[in-house]
Amino acid sequence: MNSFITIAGVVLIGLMLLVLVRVIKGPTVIDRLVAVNVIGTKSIVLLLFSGIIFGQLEMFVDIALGYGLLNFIVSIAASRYYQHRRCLEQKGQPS
Amino acid sequence: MEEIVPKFNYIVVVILMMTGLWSMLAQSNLIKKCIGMAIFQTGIILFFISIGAKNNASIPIVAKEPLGQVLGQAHAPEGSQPPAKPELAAAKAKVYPDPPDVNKLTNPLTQILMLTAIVVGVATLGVGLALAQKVYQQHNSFDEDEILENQTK
Amino acid sequence: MEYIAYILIVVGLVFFLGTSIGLLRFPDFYTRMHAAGKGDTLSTVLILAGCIFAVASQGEMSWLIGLKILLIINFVFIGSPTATHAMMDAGERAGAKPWKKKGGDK
Amino acid sequence: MAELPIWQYDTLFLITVVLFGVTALTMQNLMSAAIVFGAYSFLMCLIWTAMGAVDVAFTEAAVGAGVSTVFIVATIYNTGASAKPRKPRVGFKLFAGAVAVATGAFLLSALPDFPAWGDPQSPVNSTVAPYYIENTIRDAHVPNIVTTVLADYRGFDTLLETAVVFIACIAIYSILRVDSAKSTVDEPDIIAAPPAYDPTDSLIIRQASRIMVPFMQIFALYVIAHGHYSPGGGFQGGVILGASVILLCISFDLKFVLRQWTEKKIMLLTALGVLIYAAVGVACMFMGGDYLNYNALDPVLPGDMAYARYYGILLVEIGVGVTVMFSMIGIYIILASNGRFKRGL
Repeated sequence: MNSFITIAGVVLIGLMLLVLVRVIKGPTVIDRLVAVNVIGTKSIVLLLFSGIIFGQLEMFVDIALGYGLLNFIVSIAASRYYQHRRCLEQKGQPS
Repeated sequence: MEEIVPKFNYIVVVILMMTGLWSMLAQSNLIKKCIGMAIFQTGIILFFISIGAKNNASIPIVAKEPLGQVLGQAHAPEGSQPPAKPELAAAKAKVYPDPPDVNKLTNPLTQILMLTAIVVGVATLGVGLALAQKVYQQHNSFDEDEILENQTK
Repeated sequence: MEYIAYILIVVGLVFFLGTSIGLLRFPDFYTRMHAAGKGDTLSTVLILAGCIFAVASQGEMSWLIGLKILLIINFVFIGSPTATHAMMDAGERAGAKPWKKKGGDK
Repeated sequence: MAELPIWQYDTLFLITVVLFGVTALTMQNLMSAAIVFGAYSFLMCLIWTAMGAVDVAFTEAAVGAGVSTVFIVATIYNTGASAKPRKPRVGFKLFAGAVAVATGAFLLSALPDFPAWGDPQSPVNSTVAPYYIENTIRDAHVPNIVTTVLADYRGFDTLLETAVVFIACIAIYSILRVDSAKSTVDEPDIIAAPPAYDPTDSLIIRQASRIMVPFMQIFALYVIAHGHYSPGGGFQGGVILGASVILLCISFDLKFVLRQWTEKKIMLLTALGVLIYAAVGVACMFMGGDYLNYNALDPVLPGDMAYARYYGILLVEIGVGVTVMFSMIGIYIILASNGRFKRGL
C-alpha cells in the first residue's frame, strides 16, 4: 500500500509540474490564479498522502482540514481585486 | 556527487537566500523587495528544519499506544513519576510506559524556533507593506528611482 | 477494500491528468477554467475518498479520521466551485477575451 | 515505516520550490508575483510535512494559504498593480547579482563542515533536544513535544515573540493610521474613485462564506484546545480565527465587519492576549515560584504537579491565540483600508 501511495504522490507532483508550466506561461494573471488554485487543492491530497506514508494520519488530517478551509481565501481575494479594478492588462505592459 | 547528495538541502538553502538577497538589492519595486525578504526568510527556516530532520524518524508527537517503532526499548528508572496523587500518576504511567527513543522522533527544538519565526515573519511583512503604502501615498510610486528623483527635485 | 482505494486513486489521477492537459492546451481563459473547475474538484474528491478506503484497509480506521476526511471533502466541494465562480466573474469583469476560431464568423 | 521514501519527495519539492521562488521574482505584474508567491507558500508547507515538522507545516498552511498573500493583495489594491517598466538598470542588476553570488560562494565554502542531511548524531540533535524528547511526558503529560517546548520550557521566548507580533501591530497602526476627519492629505485617486463593483450582488460567495466561517472558527478553537495531542496551538488557531474574519471582510464588506469589531475593540483585545500570557507568569510568582514556572500553580489547578503545567500551557496558548487573531485582523483592515478604517478590498 505504501509503495502505491508513494508512486501516486510522485505522479501527482509530476502533474503539478505540468500545471506549473501554466503558472509560468499564463498570458494573464487570471490564468495564473486558476493554476495556483489547482495546485493548492492538490496540496491537500499530498498532505494526506504523506500522512499515510508516515503512518500517523490522525496527525496530518488536521493540517489538511485547516488547509482545505483556508485554501480558497487567496482566490476570492484576488478575484475581488479584479472585480473592483477591472484592469487585467495595463496598457503597453506584458503581464 | 558523494559530497553533494547528502548535503543537497544546504545547497537549496544557499540558492534561496541568494535569490532573496538579489531581489532585495536589485529589484527597484518595493513590493518585490518585500517578497524577496519573505523568500530569504524561508531559506533560513529551511536551514533550521532540515538540520533538525532525522532519517527514518517520525513526527515529534509521542504516540499513545506503545507502538514498537516509535517507543524505544530503553526503560526509564521506576518511580520517577511525581507521587503527588498516586491514582492519576498510576493511570498515566499505564498509558505512557517508557520515554520515547530519541532517534525515532524529529528534533522539536528547531521546529518551535521556526514556528514562532513564521508568525513573526508575517507580522514584519505587514510592517514592510505598511511602509510601502505610506511611501506610495507620499510619492505616488513604488519605484525606487522615481522616489529618489521626486526627493531631489 | 484495498482494491477500491486503488481504483479510486487511479481514477482521480486520470481526471487530474485531464485537468493539467486541459490547463496546458486549451486556448483561452474560459476553456481553461472549464477544465480546472470541474476536473480539479472531481479528482480531489475521488482521491480523498480513496484515502478513506486506504486508511480503512490498513486496519487503523478510527471513525474520527474518516469523519475528518469527509469534512475535507465537504469543504472542497463548497470552496472549490465558489472560487471557480469568483474567478470566472472576475475574469469576465476584467475583460478576458473569449477565443475565436481563426477565420470563423464573428 | 522503516524505509521512509521521503528522499524522492523532498528532492522533487525542493527543486520545484526554487523554480517557484525565481518565477515569483521575475514576474512583471505585481499581482502575478503575489499569486506565485502564494503557490510558493503552499509548496513550502508540503516540504515541512515531508521533513516531519508538522507544527511548522500547520503554521505555514494557515499563514501562507490564509493571510500573507492576502496582505500583499490588499496593499496592491490600494496602490495599483502596474510595475511601470523603466529603463532597465542592467549594470546595477549585474553588480547585485555578483554580490549575491559571492555571498552564496562564501556560504557554500562552509559546506564540508556541515553534518549530513538527516544525521541523528549531529550536534544539533544530540545536545539539548534529547532532554526535551525524553522528559516531556513525565514533566507535563503532553504528548506533543513541540507544544511543551513552546509554552513551557521556552516560555520566555514565546512571550517575547508574542510581544513582537503585538509591537508589529502597533507599528503598522502608527505608520499608516490616518484620521480621515482631520487629515489634510487627499486620498490618491486610485482609492478615492468609487469601486466599480457592488459586493452585495455576489450571492454565491456570500452564502459559501456564510457556511464556511462558523466551521472555521469552531475548528480554530479545536486547534487551540487540542494542541496538546496533535499539531496545533495558539499560533495556528489564532491565525485561522483571524483568517475567518478576513474572509468575512473579503466576501461581505469591510463595513459589515467594522460594525462588530471597531478599531478600539481590536486594539484592546490584541493587548489582552499578551496580558493573559504575562499575567499567568505573574500569578506563578505570587504563588511562590519563578516567573512562568507553572509548577507553582499546583494548589489552584486540578490534578498533580504535571497537570499544573498542562493547564498552564493551555492558558498561555489561549493568550497567544487572542493576540495573533486580533493582530492579523487589525493588520489586514488597516492595510486594506489604507489607514482610514472606512472601506477597502
